[in-house]
Amino acid sequence: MSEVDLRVNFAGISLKNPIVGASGTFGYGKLYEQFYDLSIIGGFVTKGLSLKPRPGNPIPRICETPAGMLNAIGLQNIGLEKFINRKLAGLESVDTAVIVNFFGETVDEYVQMAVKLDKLDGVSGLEINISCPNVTKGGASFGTDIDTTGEVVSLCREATSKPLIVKLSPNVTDITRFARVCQDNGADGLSVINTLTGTAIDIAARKPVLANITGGLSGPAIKPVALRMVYECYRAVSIPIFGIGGISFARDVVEFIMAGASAVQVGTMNFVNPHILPELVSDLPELLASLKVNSVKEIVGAAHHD
Amino acid sequence: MSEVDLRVNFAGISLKNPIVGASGTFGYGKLYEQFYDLSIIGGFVTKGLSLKPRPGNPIPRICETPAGMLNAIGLQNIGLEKFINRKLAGLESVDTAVIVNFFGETVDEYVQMAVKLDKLDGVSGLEINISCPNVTKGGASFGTDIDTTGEVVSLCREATSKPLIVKLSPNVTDITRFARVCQDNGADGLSVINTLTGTAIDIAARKPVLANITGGLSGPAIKPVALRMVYECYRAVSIPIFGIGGISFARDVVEFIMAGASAVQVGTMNFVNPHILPELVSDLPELLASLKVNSVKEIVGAAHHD
Amino acid sequence: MNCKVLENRTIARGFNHLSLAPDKPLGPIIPGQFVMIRVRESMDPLLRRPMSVAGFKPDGSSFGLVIQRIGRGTEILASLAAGDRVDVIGPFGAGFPEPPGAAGELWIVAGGSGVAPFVGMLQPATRPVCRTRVFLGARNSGFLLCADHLSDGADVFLTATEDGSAGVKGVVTDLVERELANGYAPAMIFACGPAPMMRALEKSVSGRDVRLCVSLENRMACGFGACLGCVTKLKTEQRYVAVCRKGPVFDASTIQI
Amino acid sequence: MNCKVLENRTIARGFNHLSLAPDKPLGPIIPGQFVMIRVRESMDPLLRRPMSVAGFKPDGSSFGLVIQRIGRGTEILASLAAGDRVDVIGPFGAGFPEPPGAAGELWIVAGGSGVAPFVGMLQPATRPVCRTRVFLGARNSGFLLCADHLSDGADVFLTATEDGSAGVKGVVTDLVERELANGYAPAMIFACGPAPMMRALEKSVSGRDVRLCVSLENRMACGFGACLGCVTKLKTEQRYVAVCRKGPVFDASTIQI
Ligand SMILES: Cc1cc2nc3c(=O)[nH]c(=O)nc-3n(C[C@H](O)[C@H](O)[C@H](O)COP(=O)(O)OP(=O)(O)OC[C@H]3O[C@@H](n4cnc5c(N)ncnc54)[C@H](O)[C@@H]3O)c2cc1C
Ligand SMILES: Cc1cc2nc3c(=O)[nH]c(=O)nc-3n(C[C@H](O)[C@H](O)[C@H](O)COP(=O)(O)OP(=O)(O)OC[C@H]3O[C@@H](n4cnc5c(N)ncnc54)[C@H](O)[C@@H]3O)c2cc1C
Ligand SMILES: Cc1cc2nc3c(=O)[nH]c(=O)nc-3n(C[C@H](O)[C@H](O)[C@H](O)COP(=O)(O)O)c2cc1C
Ligand SMILES: Cc1cc2nc3c(=O)[nH]c(=O)nc-3n(C[C@H](O)[C@H](O)[C@H](O)COP(=O)(O)O)c2cc1C
Ligand code: FES
Ligand code: FES
Repeated sequence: MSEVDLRVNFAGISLKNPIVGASGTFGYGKLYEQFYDLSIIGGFVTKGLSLKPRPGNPIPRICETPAGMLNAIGLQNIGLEKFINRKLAGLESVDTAVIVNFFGETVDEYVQMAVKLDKLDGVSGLEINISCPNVTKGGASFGTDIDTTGEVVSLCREATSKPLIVKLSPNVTDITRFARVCQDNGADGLSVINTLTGTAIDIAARKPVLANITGGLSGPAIKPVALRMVYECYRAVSIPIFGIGGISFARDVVEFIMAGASAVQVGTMNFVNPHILPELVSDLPELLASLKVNSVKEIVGAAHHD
Repeated sequence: MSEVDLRVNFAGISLKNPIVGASGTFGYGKLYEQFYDLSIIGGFVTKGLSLKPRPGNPIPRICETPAGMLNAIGLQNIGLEKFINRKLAGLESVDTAVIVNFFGETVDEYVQMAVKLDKLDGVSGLEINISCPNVTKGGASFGTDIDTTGEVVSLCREATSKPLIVKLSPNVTDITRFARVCQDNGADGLSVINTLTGTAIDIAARKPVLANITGGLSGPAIKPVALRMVYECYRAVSIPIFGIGGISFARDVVEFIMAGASAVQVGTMNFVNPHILPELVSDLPELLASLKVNSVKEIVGAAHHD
Repeated sequence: MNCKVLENRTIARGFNHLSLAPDKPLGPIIPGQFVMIRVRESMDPLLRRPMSVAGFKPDGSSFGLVIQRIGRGTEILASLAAGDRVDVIGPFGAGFPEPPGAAGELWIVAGGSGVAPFVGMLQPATRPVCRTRVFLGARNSGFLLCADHLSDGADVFLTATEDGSAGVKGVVTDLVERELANGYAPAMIFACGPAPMMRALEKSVSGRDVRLCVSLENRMACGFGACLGCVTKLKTEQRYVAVCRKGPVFDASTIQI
Repeated sequence: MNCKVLENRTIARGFNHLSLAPDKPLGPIIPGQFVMIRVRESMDPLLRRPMSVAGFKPDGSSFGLVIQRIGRGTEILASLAAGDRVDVIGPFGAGFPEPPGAAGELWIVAGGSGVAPFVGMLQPATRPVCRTRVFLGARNSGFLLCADHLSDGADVFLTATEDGSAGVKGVVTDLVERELANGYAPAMIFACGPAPMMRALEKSVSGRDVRLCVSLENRMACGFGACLGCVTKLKTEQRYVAVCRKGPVFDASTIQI
């Protein structure tokens, strides 16, 4: 069992195992040190960062749904500068991959972020979040417009030599078009998926529960949709994919890997069980051994070979 | 409490209450007579019918997921002729709205169906299912192509004077574009939503669980997405909307109505609790009374008024 | 249908016997019929689990289930305690056909939780009038489920275990082959168990004048014909039929096992 | 942290008191801290429920919860029986600040399940050194939760009920107003209860030299600072802070109640 090789080289980022904490559910990492040693896990992705700090949305911001939750945090974050000065330094001693998730309100802000992040030693890779409102295009999401997606990726690509991962929105008719555009414009990897847009109504107050009206649906409820999109993207591109959406058990990790993910990110279930990442890291070898699998690498996309 | 008015006129179809059985979960109606008198419910939508009988997909066709299920039945149905001869006659004595869900593999088949259905007395309305493969367009779904959607609706509109409802696919970037095209081409109402495309992997067999690879996700898991799409469509069009997706409790019914639905359809939960429709019909007046609501009509879209 | 758990016994490693008392007495049950049990009042797990009725009081006041713990739903069901309540619908399905008349002989072949339908069939009140020969197979003697019950109701009772710890060493279908080779000729065979067992039986009876009826365990969402998820393919036509309504018991000559 | 349910008592209609024994003793608890309880091992309900710690053994071997049944999660928690196990994490949050020194006076104002943090605070082992005046409010005498416990630990114990069935007739904040008008001057007020109660208190103390600390009950997904769902707005800056980490107790002058 100890022989199962969990290591993954994800677009140039060495992960000691494929279990990574997802953006927006893992703070800036340190938070989870009250529960376990961060060097156990493959890595984590920071809360989405912007140039300037952002206050985020008014409350209510969250709402439980069947096997899932809605969130409309509104990208609250401390801003790049405070992250560098207050958070990144504290992570130096931690032996785990730190991936920075970032976004801008304009294409130019994305590029400025990429330029600044490119210089940071403690950062293993960048994850572009395109599921956020584009102020210059009237607030529609970058991630649902194919041309802006291509533009953002290609300009960020020029701005950094670090591994560049693009996190795709599932709220599109054909996610493979976006996957291809990212690959064609120089992305090194994809994160599939961000949250599905949803809402809930407060029937006593006769208005949406969330102050923001809509929010992002995450958690086990979305797993089948996420798996389908990973499956589709795997057929469409050759760059590696982070599988994300509702992962709760080691068998979910294996489902995503067989569907085509090279590694996975776990989000919502960190809230339900803050020990979930180390638990997955320790359950995975046993499960893989029982399936006669010697390494994670050998089963990436296994569900496609017939 | 008995004073709460549950009646709804849905695009010309009189429903004694807003609780309707959803297509593909209600057979051709009769099946549920072992559980209750069909005249209790507002109506039901038949399993999707085609010109010729269809055998459907190989098994496995279903798979449980967190708070939901995947199905890939493959539109198995007895064909229009057998439906008319064997099923419709038996429904004559039943005092409930019978809505026929139908589809074709080509635009022409849709129109032929509409022509034939137009003549049937026992049919209160037609529901066009556009979430099915378009053989002439290489198997891509009708429901994700805006031009074909418009064409199908406008030709069916010419073919029938019965209330014409279009059931929309949620697997699109912007469902309001489809809602508008349906309204512009003469649809009398919308059904929002059909299933979300998803998959699951059998990790022991290293292949998708479903013989069809992907399937439609339904059940409580999708409720937040369905509610959001009803909310969006209500702002985009003025024709009435059937809210569909994960409805399990009377409070879910009210959520959908406040989001903009004039009536609702219940699918998957019929499998879990075959008595659910009459239970919703009897729970609804009490819940509405507790919210100081006198009629269903008065709260349609209530979550939009601020 | 709300039921109270009367008793929950572990009958072998991984197998439990549950006795349930419905609030309103059940109507008549045909052996081979099944119920759909709600695991608990939650959206996860969402779907009911199908379980064959394993014996029942003739007045419908209680019935049994033999539950093999294979996943989350069956684990939860197997952890119910006396006094707990479960939500059950059914019985559904057509069940086994009429056994042969007094002149014929019925063979019953069961493996694993496949004993369930025969517990009811061999009860004093419902026992067939014909001679019955029961073949029960298991890994070892500890897994010969409900053996006392079945042997009480059978005229001939034969067992096979893979390790030889009880009865003949080998699989139960070898035993069936042997009895056929010995010249015994049943009018009908009723079988319930793993798919390989059923397929072996189909081969054994091919060319013989015996009607083989098998009980299928397809995945089910509803159990009453509404979802079309549980279908099986007919041998004769290019057509699927719902296992929950037309079965779960089928004449082996009509379907693809 | 796996806990065993030691006892579950109904303490008023819709309110239960649960005693839990963690497998490993809890570390020191500050009154006002809370735990996050997993309703059950299922994806529905998915999220843990936040509950204030309502009293605890100083050695950490057991602690209490006062649970008001308002929805599905609390209904399930309130149906736990002695011997059942629940999954708990925490304690989280900063809890109430140090009470005044011996010279000052502390007022405690509680309504509904808001008594919970004060059960621990007024235990013999943790009781503040200062004089404490406890104000407890409820609909009627049947809902004065944990009254014995609180009155044992308080120097002055005052109650208000809406129907006058116990103590003064009216709401608890009227009683606070009266005592202030009578010239009593607390150094600090600790409050936990419904939002209208807190807002009334804020008004009562405005302009007076008293520090009001309120415990907030915002919706929480994680309870430990990871989701940013539970935030509250600062009065001073245009900024949100996480209630689970910076609170749940706040100086009323710093946040928008
Ligand atoms: C008509 C019929 C009668 C049955 N009678 C019995 C019986 O008497 N005793 C008994 O132990 N089992 C019986 N089964 C099988 C039993 O239904 C499954 O073992 C059970 O549903 C597994 O649920 P789970 O949650 O433990 O497993 P999981 O694998 O977690 O279940 C996931 C999903 O797959 C379905 N599923 C998984 N395995 C099977 C299976 N073998 N057959 C059908 N569906 C499956 C489940 O119902 C559920 O929807 C019967 C099945 C059918 C169709
Ligand atoms: C720090 C803190 C301490 C608390 N201490 C106690 C206590 O000691 N005793 C007690 O009875 N209650 C306490 N509450 C409130 C308690 O958490 C909620 O009543 C409970 O979560 C409701 O769950 P439900 O499933 O029954 O209700 P539902 O309405 O079904 O819950 C749906 C969702 O909304 C959230 N929610 C609903 N109502 C509240 C609420 N009032 N506050 C926070 N979240 C809510 C739930 O956690 C859940 O995520 C506390 C809350 C917080 C934040
Ligand atoms: C509270 C919350 C905040 C999130 N914030 C971000 C974010 O800042 N940037 C981002 O790219 N994704 C964000 N996500 C999305 C997650 O990283 C993940 O893609 C999604 O939740 C699906 O995974 P899950 O089902 O495991 O949670 C957030 C998710 C949640 C629940
Ligand atoms: C087994 C199954 C079969 C279905 N078949 C059809 C169909 O033939 N035509 C159709 O328009 N929708 C079909 N649907 C979709 C449902 O009508 C409904 O839109 C969807 O399931 C969402 O509602 P729910 O969450 O209440 O199930 C089917 C759904 C299920 C679960
Ligand atoms: S289980 Fe639904 S049709 Fe058979
Ligand atoms: S509850 Fe998650 S940050 Fe406070």
